[in-house]
Amino acid sequence: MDLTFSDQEIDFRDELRGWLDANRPGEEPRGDQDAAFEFRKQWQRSLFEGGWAAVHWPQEYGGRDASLMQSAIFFEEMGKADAPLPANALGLILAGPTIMAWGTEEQKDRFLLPILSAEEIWCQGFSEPEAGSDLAAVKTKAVRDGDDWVVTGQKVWTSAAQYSKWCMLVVRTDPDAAKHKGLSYFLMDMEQDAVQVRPLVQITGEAEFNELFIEEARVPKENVLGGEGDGWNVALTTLMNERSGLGFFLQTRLRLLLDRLVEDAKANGRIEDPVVAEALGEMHVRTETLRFLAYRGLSIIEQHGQPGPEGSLTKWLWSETNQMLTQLAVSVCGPAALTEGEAWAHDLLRSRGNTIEGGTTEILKNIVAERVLGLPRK
Amino acid sequence: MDLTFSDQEIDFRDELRGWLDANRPGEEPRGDQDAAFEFRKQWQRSLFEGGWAAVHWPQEYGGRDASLMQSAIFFEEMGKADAPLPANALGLILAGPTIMAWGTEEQKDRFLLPILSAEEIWCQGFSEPEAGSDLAAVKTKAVRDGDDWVVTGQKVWTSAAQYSKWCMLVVRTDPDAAKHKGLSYFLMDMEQDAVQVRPLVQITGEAEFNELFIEEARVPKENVLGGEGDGWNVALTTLMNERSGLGFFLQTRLRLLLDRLVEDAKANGRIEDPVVAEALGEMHVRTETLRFLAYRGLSIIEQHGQPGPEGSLTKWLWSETNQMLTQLAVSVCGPAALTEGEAWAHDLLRSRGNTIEGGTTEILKNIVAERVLGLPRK
Amino acid sequence: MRFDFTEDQHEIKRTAKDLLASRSTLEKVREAAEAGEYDAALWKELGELGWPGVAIDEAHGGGGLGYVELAGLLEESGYALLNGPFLATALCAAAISEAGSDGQKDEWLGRLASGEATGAFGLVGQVVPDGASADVVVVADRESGEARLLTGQGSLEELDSIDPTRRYGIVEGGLPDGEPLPGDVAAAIDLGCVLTSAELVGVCGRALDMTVKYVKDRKQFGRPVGSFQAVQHRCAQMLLSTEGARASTYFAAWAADADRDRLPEAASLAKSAASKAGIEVTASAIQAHGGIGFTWEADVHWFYKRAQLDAAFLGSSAEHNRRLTALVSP
Amino acid sequence: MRFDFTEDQHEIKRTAKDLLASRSTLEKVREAAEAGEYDAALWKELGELGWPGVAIDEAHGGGGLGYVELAGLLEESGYALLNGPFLATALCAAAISEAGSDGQKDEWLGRLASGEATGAFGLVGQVVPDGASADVVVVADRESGEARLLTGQGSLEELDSIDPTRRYGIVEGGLPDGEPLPGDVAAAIDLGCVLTSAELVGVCGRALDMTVKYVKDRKQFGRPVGSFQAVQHRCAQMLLSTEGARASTYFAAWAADADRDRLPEAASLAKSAASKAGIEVTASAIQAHGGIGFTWEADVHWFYKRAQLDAAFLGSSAEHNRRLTALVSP
Repeated sequence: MDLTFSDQEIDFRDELRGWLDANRPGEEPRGDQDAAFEFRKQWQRSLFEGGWAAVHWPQEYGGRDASLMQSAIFFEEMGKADAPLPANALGLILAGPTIMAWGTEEQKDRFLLPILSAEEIWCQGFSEPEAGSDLAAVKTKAVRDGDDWVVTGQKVWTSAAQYSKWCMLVVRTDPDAAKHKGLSYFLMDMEQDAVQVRPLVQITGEAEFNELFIEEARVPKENVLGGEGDGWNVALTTLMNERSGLGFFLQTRLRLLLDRLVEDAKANGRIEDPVVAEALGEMHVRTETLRFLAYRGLSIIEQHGQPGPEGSLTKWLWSETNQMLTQLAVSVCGPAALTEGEAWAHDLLRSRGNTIEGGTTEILKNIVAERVLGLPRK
Repeated sequence: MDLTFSDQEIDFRDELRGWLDANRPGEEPRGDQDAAFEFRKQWQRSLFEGGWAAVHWPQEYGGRDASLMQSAIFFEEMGKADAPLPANALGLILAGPTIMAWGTEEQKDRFLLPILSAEEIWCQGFSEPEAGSDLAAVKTKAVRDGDDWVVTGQKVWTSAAQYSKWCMLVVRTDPDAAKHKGLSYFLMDMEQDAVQVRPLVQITGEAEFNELFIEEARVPKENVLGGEGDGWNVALTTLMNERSGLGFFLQTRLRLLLDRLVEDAKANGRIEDPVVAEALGEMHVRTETLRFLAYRGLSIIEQHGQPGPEGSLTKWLWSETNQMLTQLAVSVCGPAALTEGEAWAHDLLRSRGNTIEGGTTEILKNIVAERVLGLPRK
Repeated sequence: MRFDFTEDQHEIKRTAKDLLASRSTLEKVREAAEAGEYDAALWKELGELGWPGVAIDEAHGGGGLGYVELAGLLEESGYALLNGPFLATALCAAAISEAGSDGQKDEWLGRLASGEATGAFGLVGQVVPDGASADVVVVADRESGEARLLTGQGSLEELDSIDPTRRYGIVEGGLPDGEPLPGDVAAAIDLGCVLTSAELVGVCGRALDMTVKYVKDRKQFGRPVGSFQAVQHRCAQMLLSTEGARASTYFAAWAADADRDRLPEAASLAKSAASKAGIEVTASAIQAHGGIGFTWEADVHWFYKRAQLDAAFLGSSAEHNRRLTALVSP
Repeated sequence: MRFDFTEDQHEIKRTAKDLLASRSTLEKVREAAEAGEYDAALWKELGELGWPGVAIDEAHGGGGLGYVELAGLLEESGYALLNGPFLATALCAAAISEAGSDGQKDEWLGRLASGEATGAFGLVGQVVPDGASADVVVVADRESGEARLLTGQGSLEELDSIDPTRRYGIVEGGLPDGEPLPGDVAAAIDLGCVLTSAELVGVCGRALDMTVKYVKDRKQFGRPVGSFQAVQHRCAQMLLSTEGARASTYFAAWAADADRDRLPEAASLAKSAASKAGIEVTASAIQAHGGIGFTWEADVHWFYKRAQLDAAFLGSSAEHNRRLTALVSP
């Protein structure tokens, strides 16, 4: 057991800190989504120029071959520096690694660099209104027409779609095959009239997500990733990457949020109330436990080559804790936490999505029970 | 809305209080189960002689034709007086009403009076080791032999079996019929060698329950209740009576327990700790809510003839609250609540059974979801 | 004992439900929220029907009924998220009835009863429903037992809360200048707790109904979402919380009418149960709706936001829990 | 960073698990509990293997390893509900190592390391594991930072607790007469928290394993109980609680060896997480076992009872939560 960073990890962290000191992102514009996105695009360009855009990518594609632990350190430092996520997060975290795993040489040459440089933004077209978390129920269909596929259907929960050049699209190419067979994975050009993006306003009033209406969009056959009918397996590669490293970013943000709440409680004296003190202490335990679980999860993979149970627990614990913490803020901060536009009020509302987005807590618990504990499916 | 008792209800209560004042049960012997049962038998005889053994029974069978509300008052007053349950509680609450509903005149004549007078104690043979809460999975079987049925099988969770003369027994009389068909309801004489009783020691060290090993026991055909194959429906009558009124007894006991905890917290000063004060307040809310739900449930039945949702909620709320309250006692009372033989320690352990016995909380929630809210079965 | 409305009381409540189902639909609530103003015609109609004055005595132009009837109406207005300042006006009328001088009663109760004037009621330092738009506001201080009556719209600063279906105000600093109310301020606050609890019960009831309907219809993995045991148990818990809050609130409303000695305890029991239920049930409703529940388009978030404001108003569940212990252990 | 045991540490833990699986089965634990005494032969064997002294320095006859290794052994002894005074002796040795005088170390550490003497450690006013039967007891007072060393069996009064698998004592009144310990008493208490947390992690791990096995085998309504979503989610929650407690405890054990500045926070993090997990996971195990889980015959109740005692020992989850807030806000 050694919970200090190795020399190599410290070197990595110090280099990153040095770069961050010299290249602060500044303050993200609030309230104007387009400006915020442009800001995050500039931030990614800056990371790209410094060689920090995708530390977990192989060097040959512009990454740093970072270990899992270095990747974690990267996101932790970004969180601590209060840096935004890069604009093309989905491209860097999901599309890139999936293309590396399944793409032809031509596809890698074509797509990877513009992902890294934020020249081409990516979005993810998996969820559908009727299918929800159930990928096997995807209804968006594609029929072959010469060298193209012609795609018709609807997608939902696609973040950054309005800014995206490309979409990772799961479609049904064989209506007769069994449910999770018959799917293919397309790289769809968003810049065509056949693709309409409608923002999906959420309960905070913001629109992080969109609906996608696809009416006979064309995808040339060279933009199929993996083979025809391989969609399920390619999509699993994407999903497996979904939370890698990012968890550290969220955990670090949660820690900062708790620190802020403790400061607020000190400032208004509520920390003197033992009931508040106990609740804050409980949040402290949950937040640190989350960090320990996340690091331990990485160590287990590094040591044993196989993930332990930790990885499937962190998103669940994070989302639940974030909800508890923002609710606690209402009793600590009073009216301010219920005032539109205040950070606590926004975070309270936004946190309700945490147990839904990226796999509902119910689904996560099913996965833990069946895949980690080996309980029988029905 | 009128939450005062009617004159009739007050008369009933005052008469009962008067009788209770003159006929205190005294202190129940602790630690000696046989002595405690004998004590409860004496108590029932005393109730019987006063005409209070089964207030909810019709007058013709020795009851008082009590309304639901009077019945509730009866149990509430018993709880407040710290009186024990009568020894033959299962006979009074379950067997009696089931026999009244399904029995022949001969059966009523034969069985009802000795139930009331505690001359013949009853137990309930529904659960089986493999079947648990699932009555349709009953395996104990009976085959016809002349005028008798010959019964073989095993039952479990039968309380008071060692003191019982009779058992309400659900058996399978037709192995070929569908699962919940093919059952019959027997009144089985326990005083035969073919019936062996083995006490089931629980985690408190006490043995309230027993296993029943039945090896070719004989039940004459006149002791079938309802018709052959009617077992499912007869058993439902029993189950519907299971918690009638008794809930008020449990609720009242819970209230007394909370009062005791508040007294303990005052005595040792822990009530000054705001964390303790808040937790005690929460218990106060849960305990009173339980009482309101129970009374409201009765009112709804009295007014509308149909039960509302309340009846299926009270046992769940009671069991959960009792567990929370006894756990809270550990932090309020310290070592004493973890000392063998102390009341709090006993109650802590005993409370773990509350969410299992008489229908697990999981089953109760299923029932609420499907029968009360009308959610689809799978 | 009859722990249920009388036939007349049921009838009032049923009529209210029907009226609001057609006149204050969620579409209209949404329009009003997005536009930032109430439906004046509906308010006029409710005034004519006597809603704001149902518990005000007849001598002051009210209906002369009780808090049980008012609680029934407020439950329905919570269920509908009624597009109008009904709760606030009812709270203000209750406070003046309870704690006001004869002059204050004469001046205000009749106008509040008819809906000609709107009112509001709240505590120092806290957010006050419809506090910025009311014609008359009563501000109380639980600690000192004092209260002041402020007249004229805008006597409180407006607060733009997360619940845009209602106009909130805020009392900053200590007790504001205004006419003192000479009567029982503690009772006025307790009545406020009871009436707010009634609204919360309605909010919970609607969130539950919407959820049950949704999970029956919505299919995933080839079967209705409501057939999954996790969803079933979630809904069952929502019912338990809602029914518990309802029973406690009805008890408290009855105590307000008929057993004033038990009002302090009853008010805290109700507000504790209803505040907790409000937060939990509406959050659960969002979760059971899945992604849809997190959208502005689905209506379930209005109930969550209202519950957050109501739960904090006049004391959270935790605060009332402590008060209950203090009441039994003075 | 390596947030996992080294190969050597894994090996120690695995060997311990195998040994206890054959030498301290639940049948034997049950026999000892019902008879009221430990397995002396097993204790002798553990002494020869160097378990009690694994973290005692070599100069005092110990193994010279660290608290990480000791925590690994204690996790396994919790998993097995080890039939012997291992936790208590380890706690006492840690307290003397940390806070004892040179003379106290010379007198006791070697004998504790070999198992020749048994020890115990606890706080004033509280229940002390194996406190009544130990040859040497250290009693500490968190408030004053003082501690006393008491020698001779029976120096504490025996307490017949709900957990008959262990002999408990109780410190009544204030700090007893005895030799003062001159060193860092606060650190001794923190180490106690870490080591008790390790035992609790083992208790949780076993309760979870027993439950998973049971719900896979047991059928109801025609299918394995473990295929019901409510049972699945319960088991998932048990895993989350257990793994969270484990990660926090490993961190704290590492801090005890390698980062003493963080020990106070780490000890409270571990004890808070492990106490809460212990109570919840073992109660959940009983519930998931249904009626069987409520019987004396099933073994799951031993874990529930141990968890109750361990959770209260050296401070409950709530107490450590408050301490954590006090640490960040002095």
